[in-house]
Amino acid sequence: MENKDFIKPYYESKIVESPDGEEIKVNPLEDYFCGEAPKSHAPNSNKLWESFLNWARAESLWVLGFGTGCGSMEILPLMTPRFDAYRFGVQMRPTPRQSNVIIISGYLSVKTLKRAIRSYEQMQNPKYVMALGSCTINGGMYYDSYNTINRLDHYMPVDVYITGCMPRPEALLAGFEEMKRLIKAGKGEKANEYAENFEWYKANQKKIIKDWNMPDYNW
Amino acid sequence: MSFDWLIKIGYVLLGLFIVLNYGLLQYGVIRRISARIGKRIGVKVYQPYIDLIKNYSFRSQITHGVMFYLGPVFRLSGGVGVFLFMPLIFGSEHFSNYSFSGDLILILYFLFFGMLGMALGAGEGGHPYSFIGISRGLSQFTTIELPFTLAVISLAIQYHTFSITDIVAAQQGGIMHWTLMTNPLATAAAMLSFLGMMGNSPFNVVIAPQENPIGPPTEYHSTFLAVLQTNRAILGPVEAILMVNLFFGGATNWVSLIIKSFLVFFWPVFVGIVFPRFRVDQSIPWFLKLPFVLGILAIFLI
Amino acid sequence: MVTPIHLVSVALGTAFLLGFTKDRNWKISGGLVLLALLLMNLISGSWTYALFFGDQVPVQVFTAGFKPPFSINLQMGRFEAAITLMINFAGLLGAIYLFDRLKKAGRYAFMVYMVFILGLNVAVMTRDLFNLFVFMEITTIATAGLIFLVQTGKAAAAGLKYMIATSIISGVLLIGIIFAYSLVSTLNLDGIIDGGLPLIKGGAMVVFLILIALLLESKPFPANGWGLDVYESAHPGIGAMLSVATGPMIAYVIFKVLPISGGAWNHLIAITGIITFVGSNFLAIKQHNTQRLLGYSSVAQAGILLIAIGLQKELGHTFIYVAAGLLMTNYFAKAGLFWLSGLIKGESLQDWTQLKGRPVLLFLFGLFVFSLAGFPPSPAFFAKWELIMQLASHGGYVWMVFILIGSFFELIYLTRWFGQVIGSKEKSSAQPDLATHRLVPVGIMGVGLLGTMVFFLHHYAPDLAIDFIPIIFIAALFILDFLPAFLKNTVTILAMGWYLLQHISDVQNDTVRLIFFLIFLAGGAISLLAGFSYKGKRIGYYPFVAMTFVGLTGLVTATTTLGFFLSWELMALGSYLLISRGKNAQKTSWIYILFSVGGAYLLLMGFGVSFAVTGDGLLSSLGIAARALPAVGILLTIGFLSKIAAMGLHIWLPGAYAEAEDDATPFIAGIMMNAGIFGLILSLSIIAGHPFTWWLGWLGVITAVGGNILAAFQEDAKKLIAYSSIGIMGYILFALSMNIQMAWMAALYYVVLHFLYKTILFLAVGGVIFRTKTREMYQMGGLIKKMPLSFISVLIGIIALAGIPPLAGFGGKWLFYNAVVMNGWYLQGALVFFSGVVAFLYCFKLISAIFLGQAKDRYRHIKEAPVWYILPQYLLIIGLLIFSVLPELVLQPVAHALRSMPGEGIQWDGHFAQTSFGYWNAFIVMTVIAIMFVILLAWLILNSRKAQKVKQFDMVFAGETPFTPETSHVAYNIYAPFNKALGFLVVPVTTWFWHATASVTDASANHLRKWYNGNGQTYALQMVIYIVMFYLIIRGGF
Amino acid sequence: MQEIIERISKVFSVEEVVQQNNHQWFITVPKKQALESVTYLRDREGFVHFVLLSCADWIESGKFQLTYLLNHPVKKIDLGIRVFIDRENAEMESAHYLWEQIATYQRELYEMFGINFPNSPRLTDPLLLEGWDNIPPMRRDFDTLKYVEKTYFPTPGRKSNDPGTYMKEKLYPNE
Amino acid sequence: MNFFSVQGISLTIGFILILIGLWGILTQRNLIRIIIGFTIFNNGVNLIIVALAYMKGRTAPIIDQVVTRTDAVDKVADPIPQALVLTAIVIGVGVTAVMLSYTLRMYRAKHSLEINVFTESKW
Repeated sequence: MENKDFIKPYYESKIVESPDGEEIKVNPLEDYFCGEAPKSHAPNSNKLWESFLNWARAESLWVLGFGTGCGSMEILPLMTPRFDAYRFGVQMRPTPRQSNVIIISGYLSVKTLKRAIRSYEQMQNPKYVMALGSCTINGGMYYDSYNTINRLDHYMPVDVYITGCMPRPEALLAGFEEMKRLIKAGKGEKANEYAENFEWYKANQKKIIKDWNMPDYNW
Repeated sequence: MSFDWLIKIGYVLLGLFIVLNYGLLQYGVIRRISARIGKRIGVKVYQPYIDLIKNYSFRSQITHGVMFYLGPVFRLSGGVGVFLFMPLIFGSEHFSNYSFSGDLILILYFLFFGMLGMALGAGEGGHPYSFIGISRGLSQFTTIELPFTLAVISLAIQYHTFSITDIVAAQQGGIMHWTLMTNPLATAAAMLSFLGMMGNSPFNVVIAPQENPIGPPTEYHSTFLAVLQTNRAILGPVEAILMVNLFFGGATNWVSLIIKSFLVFFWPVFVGIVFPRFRVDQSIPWFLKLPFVLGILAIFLI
Repeated sequence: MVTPIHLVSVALGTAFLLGFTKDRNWKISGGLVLLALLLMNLISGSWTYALFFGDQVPVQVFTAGFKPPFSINLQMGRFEAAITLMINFAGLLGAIYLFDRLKKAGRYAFMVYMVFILGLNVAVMTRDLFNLFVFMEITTIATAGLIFLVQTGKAAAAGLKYMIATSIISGVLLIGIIFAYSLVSTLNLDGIIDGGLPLIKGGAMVVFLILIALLLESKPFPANGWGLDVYESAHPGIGAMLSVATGPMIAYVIFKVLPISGGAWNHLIAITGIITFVGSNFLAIKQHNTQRLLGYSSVAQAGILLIAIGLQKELGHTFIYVAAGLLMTNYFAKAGLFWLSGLIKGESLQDWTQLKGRPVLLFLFGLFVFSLAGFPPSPAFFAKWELIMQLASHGGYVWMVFILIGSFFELIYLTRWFGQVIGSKEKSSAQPDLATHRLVPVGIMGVGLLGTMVFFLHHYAPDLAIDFIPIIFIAALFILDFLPAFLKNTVTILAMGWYLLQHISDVQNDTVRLIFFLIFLAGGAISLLAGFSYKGKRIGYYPFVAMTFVGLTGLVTATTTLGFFLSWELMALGSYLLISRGKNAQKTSWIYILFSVGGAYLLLMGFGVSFAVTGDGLLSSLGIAARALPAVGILLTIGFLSKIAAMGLHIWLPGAYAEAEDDATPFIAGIMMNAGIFGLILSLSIIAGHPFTWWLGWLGVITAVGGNILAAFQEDAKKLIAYSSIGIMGYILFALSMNIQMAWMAALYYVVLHFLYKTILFLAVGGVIFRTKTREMYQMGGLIKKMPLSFISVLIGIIALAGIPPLAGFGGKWLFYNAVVMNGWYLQGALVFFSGVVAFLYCFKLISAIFLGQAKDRYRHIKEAPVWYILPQYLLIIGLLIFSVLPELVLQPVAHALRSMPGEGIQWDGHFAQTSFGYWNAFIVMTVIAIMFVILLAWLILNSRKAQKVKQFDMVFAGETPFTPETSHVAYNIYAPFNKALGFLVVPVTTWFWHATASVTDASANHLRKWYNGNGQTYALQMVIYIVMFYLIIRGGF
Repeated sequence: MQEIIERISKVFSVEEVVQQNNHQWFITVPKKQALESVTYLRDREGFVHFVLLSCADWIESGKFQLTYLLNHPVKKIDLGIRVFIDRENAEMESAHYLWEQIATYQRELYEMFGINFPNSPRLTDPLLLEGWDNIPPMRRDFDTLKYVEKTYFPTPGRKSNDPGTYMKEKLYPNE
Repeated sequence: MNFFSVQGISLTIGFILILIGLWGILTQRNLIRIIIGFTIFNNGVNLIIVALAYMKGRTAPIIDQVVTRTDAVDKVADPIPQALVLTAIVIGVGVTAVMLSYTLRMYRAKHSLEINVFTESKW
């Protein structure tokens, strides 16, 4: 089937009449969305400055509150007095614009993947992905499901995997520590990797998301 | 050629620097205290610095248009402007900023400058939640200001002046001369208003994180957000300093200024931790009840 | 001089001669009639000229060679000459108008027509009572014959009713006459008057019989059903003759017979007149049939004429002007309207939409209607003015009130009629009958009316003390209306500029006047620039613009109350006509004119009371009057309150502003509204400190709060700004209510600012509407990218409006706080500031719903507003910015002007303003904020200069994308929670009240008019009852 | 409960009655009588709560089995109405007018099994599978594993174990 | 004035006629009867006029052999009312004629002589 068939009616091209009676052709996908491809942003050339900034990024992990699968249940206790992730500079944010970490917390159905990609792309560079549980690594117990992905890193670059089904909050804290270590070591450049291998990622995404009714990159 | 103005600017910038750092630390401390109330350990005291640096260190930004870009500038101008027109230390010529160019009324109205810019910037973001947040904020603000206006008028009757410096001067000479003691009704009305002005719970439906992702600044990120954070770090303490100046005898040195304003600042935080959130149509009548009546009494009983 | 007896001989001779012609020789008979009428006109005309302008003395003509009392004598004095001229002139034009109708009916119709005119002439001239009776009977029979011209059963029935009524009258009259004869042994009027009837036993009864008969002949309310039916059913040409020829005849007959009562009846006649005037106008409200409506109006006009006749002693030497003014207006206008109604196909008022698209006819129609309604410069305006003034000076306040109530009823139906015609969306498909011989009489009547206007203007010129050049300019624009719009626009702007330069020296010494003068003329000229964006001719736009501005200018330059009032009415009329040009403005413009004129009537009463106290009509003596009678000030204040739309009187405003054309709204709202403020300054300065002002202050508070909250709930951009105007008028009213210098300074400062930013806002929004073709804000959105210049205008406008530093609006707030604290109105002040915060709600809504948010598909290719809209905005913005940096440019002169007021002022030290409460340095504030803003902007640019520009749907949407721009644009009813919390403050009580008032009026008029049930017998009974009641009442009174 | 089934048997031709447990029965009715019996149970017998609509694929007999599960909130009993429809061009009368939420169940069945419900609101809108372009995945002739291998980049070398035997081996290696 | 003089009786009858006429006008529904009422009303008025001109022992103001020009002043009654009544009668006839012609027209329009039928124009 052609992808076009899946485009929702309100994103179809249409002709509207302007107040002066002039006819305007509107193609929502082009007119409503920015069509630019993402850019790779090189780190600051000053190493010392860059490592200072990386320290700040590492110590201030703002997590997008995006729960997929069963793992989101394990994220919630992080903020309770028992685990208190705030101590480590981890905070939850409700909007991707202000977050720099997205946690894919478990299996991803195709439908959710689309939203996850969109949210990931709306975050600003540098941004980090944490994948939780077996499902994101090899599909886990849903490896043969008709509608869940098997390997997350084919669709977005993953910085840290946390194994388990499901991992406990302690494991998550350990994951955060690992992520901090990576960032401080200057290895948290996956956002640039995504931009550089954009074609490959997009091809993989488009392979399973058949109703691709959004621009290639969601700004 | 006199270089007085240069020295003046130098002191103003120094004051701004102190207030900014004080504000950031204050937020850290407050967050840590509120974490303790929740039996948590809480963030590091210097976490606001890290967040600020982190936000300035984002490598990419997006913009929805010119007004979106200018919104944070307006906001920060509002905050810094209020600071600039606010006398900080009583008796100190250097830390009176530009308070000689306008009185209390100027500060009251300049508070709106940032609000307006922020609202417009967020509006250009085009996000529905921004509009909802703004409409809630503006609606709520109408009655928040009312008791405060009454308190200010009451002060003007009491001290026969709108000049903050003169109001502070009239309160010198011990705690019994503070407005708190001489005009407790006005103080009460203003402090209740202050709860709303600071936007903490129960009056934080504007940014209501769960139902309405943080309201107006939904679309703001990276450097824009950093500018907004900077503003928050300045405006919060400055508003507290305003209260200190008006009702708590002002301050003759930095130490007493910081202690007093911290305590004033802590008051809405304390209330916010204890009380749940109001809807707009609950908070508007709330301000029209006790605070409003207190304000009217303050006018007629002074 | 030709002896006046030839008026009789010519008419009679022609009537006889017609007997010898043949029906088919209609050219001969018709020509004969026209010739005769022309001759009669010449006779009356020459007498009129000689008596009024020559040194001719009045003459008596004796028939049969005897002197009275043995013979009949005719008198030709000034009144007789004028009235016979009116009759004959109307007769001539009427004959032309009716020519084809008379021709068809044959030579007898011509004959009857001649006899009709003859009867009228003689009835006017005769000094013999019985002769009077005879000729009135002849007139009646001739009229009955003329009613036959319309061959319908309806007309026949009306004619019979007419005959029944007049027969009863004639019986009564005859008995009266014969008894008079038996008492004083003469039938000569002078003899009877000398005979002192009332002193003789039974004389009072005789007087009663004669006068009640004549009174009934003038169709007094409510015993006048027969007359109305005739008006409705007869041919319009006959209706016109009844109204404009028979009417003056009866009035004059009453006038000349009245002295037989020795003055005892004067007030009775006047009371009858006022009952008729009020009652007929009241019932006319519910009429839909044109001729019947005109009939009611004619009866009412006769009533007000009776008032003048009855009160001639009180009126003194002004009686002649009052009577002439009323008579002439009714004469020209009513004849014109009746004849016009003959052109229209159909009887209903709606059918008059046939006039649409015919500017000349519309002009005549409007001229007639507004003259009747008493708008300047119609003679009726001056007549009513004079009447009110003289009544007031004789303590006749009750009379005054009732006359104004009656006039108001009259206004209701006349303006509604006019509004229906020009405002109705559908045009009647029928074509009016435009035969030349029918058009010409109408045109001549129009010209006659204009000529009378000129005469009256000329006569009242000393009292008016106004400049006539602007009025001539209006007339010129009417004549030149066929020119293209841009030319007229240029001419108007240049004329305003020229006038400003010429006359600025007149007001230079009075800062308050100077401010308003500049706002009205300079501001007006700037706001008119927007008119260049319109193409075509825009017929019927510029004359009214000019009228409005002439009125406004006149307000400032007027030195007399008459001049002021004339300007006020002129402005009201001009702006009404402008508003009614809007597409859906029919109802709102009507409400507007009603409130406007209602307010104006209060002014009239105020001026009347002032005249009563001081006896002169100078504006400067109002203060003296108010010291004696504060009612002067209070009446004036309430009158002006309706113009500034204080809460309770505000319902006209939003609709009127919203429906006016987009380039008319700025000067109606931003500029004309200041007229009300100017008035308030006038009226409040004379009652400063009166306890009434305390209430006024509260009214200001309510207006400010109510207006602003209502503004926040509007979806229509223009309505939003309109309600915001109400709010700001509330501030100003509040400030003016305080009798201290600071408050008045604040008020005047606000006047200037309000003019600036409201004009900016209306122009900007008008430009946007010009492009988007909608006023609903939620249908716009995201226009900032397409219309950045308009956005900046609106932004600056709302920052100024909200009073946010550093723009000039803050100055107003600062002055306000000082004034409130100085005056001790703390609670009120706080509430006004509450309303100021509410202003943020609508300011944000205005800018965000239009310019921010989601751009709609329809407006994807929209262009920036036309340059002629942008240019005036930026001119005004420059002004606003100058005042923002240097507010002392306004405040220092104002302070100087107000130095005599109590309370302290501002101490200036360079840019530094100081009061005993606070201080403010606009210059430094602006500088500091500007520098800081630039630095911070630079800081942000440094940090995020490479930001990616994205489009409207690139936003976080919980992982989704928005569906359509419409569903993602939050602009409709965004203050719903606010409404839920405080909406109870703005339940439309006022609207309910006025609706209820209107419904009660409407329903009672509808109910009362059932009194005229159409049965001739009932009418006869009503007359009998009227006679009996009248008798009983005067017996009680004698 | 028995009385209900008796009463309903008098009106409709009930083919098979199965008692699952003390408070759950299933009856089978012909396709034509299915919705009538559901309506009857709702309006006459007080089964006012609709629990679910489900489907089972009897590929061997070429039938789909639909189950309308109803609940009697007062007596606290469930009654399932089973209907067999043809697998080829599967189509069933829409019941959304009885309970609005049935429309959603019908959307699901359309998506997962390809059963058509004419006139059901928003029937063809995707519920879970946006952009599905294969045969409906819950049909038993859909080979899931093959589809996954083709589509989802399965991890090379991944082994699957039967959880029972694997855990037994791990936990009790000696048994 | 003696009530039982000729003048008094005439005046009384005149007023009674007026009242009868009025009664007829106000109560009768038939147009013709109403017009008759008017005629009676007019006659009453005319009678009053004549009665007022009555002077005891004098004759009609007609100058002929009996009353010569010279003694007219003493012998004839007041001539003016006599003249007036002639005019009034003429006018009355005219009015009646017009009314009757209207009645004719109305009857043609609606085939009725009831006055309460002709109420098309009202209110």
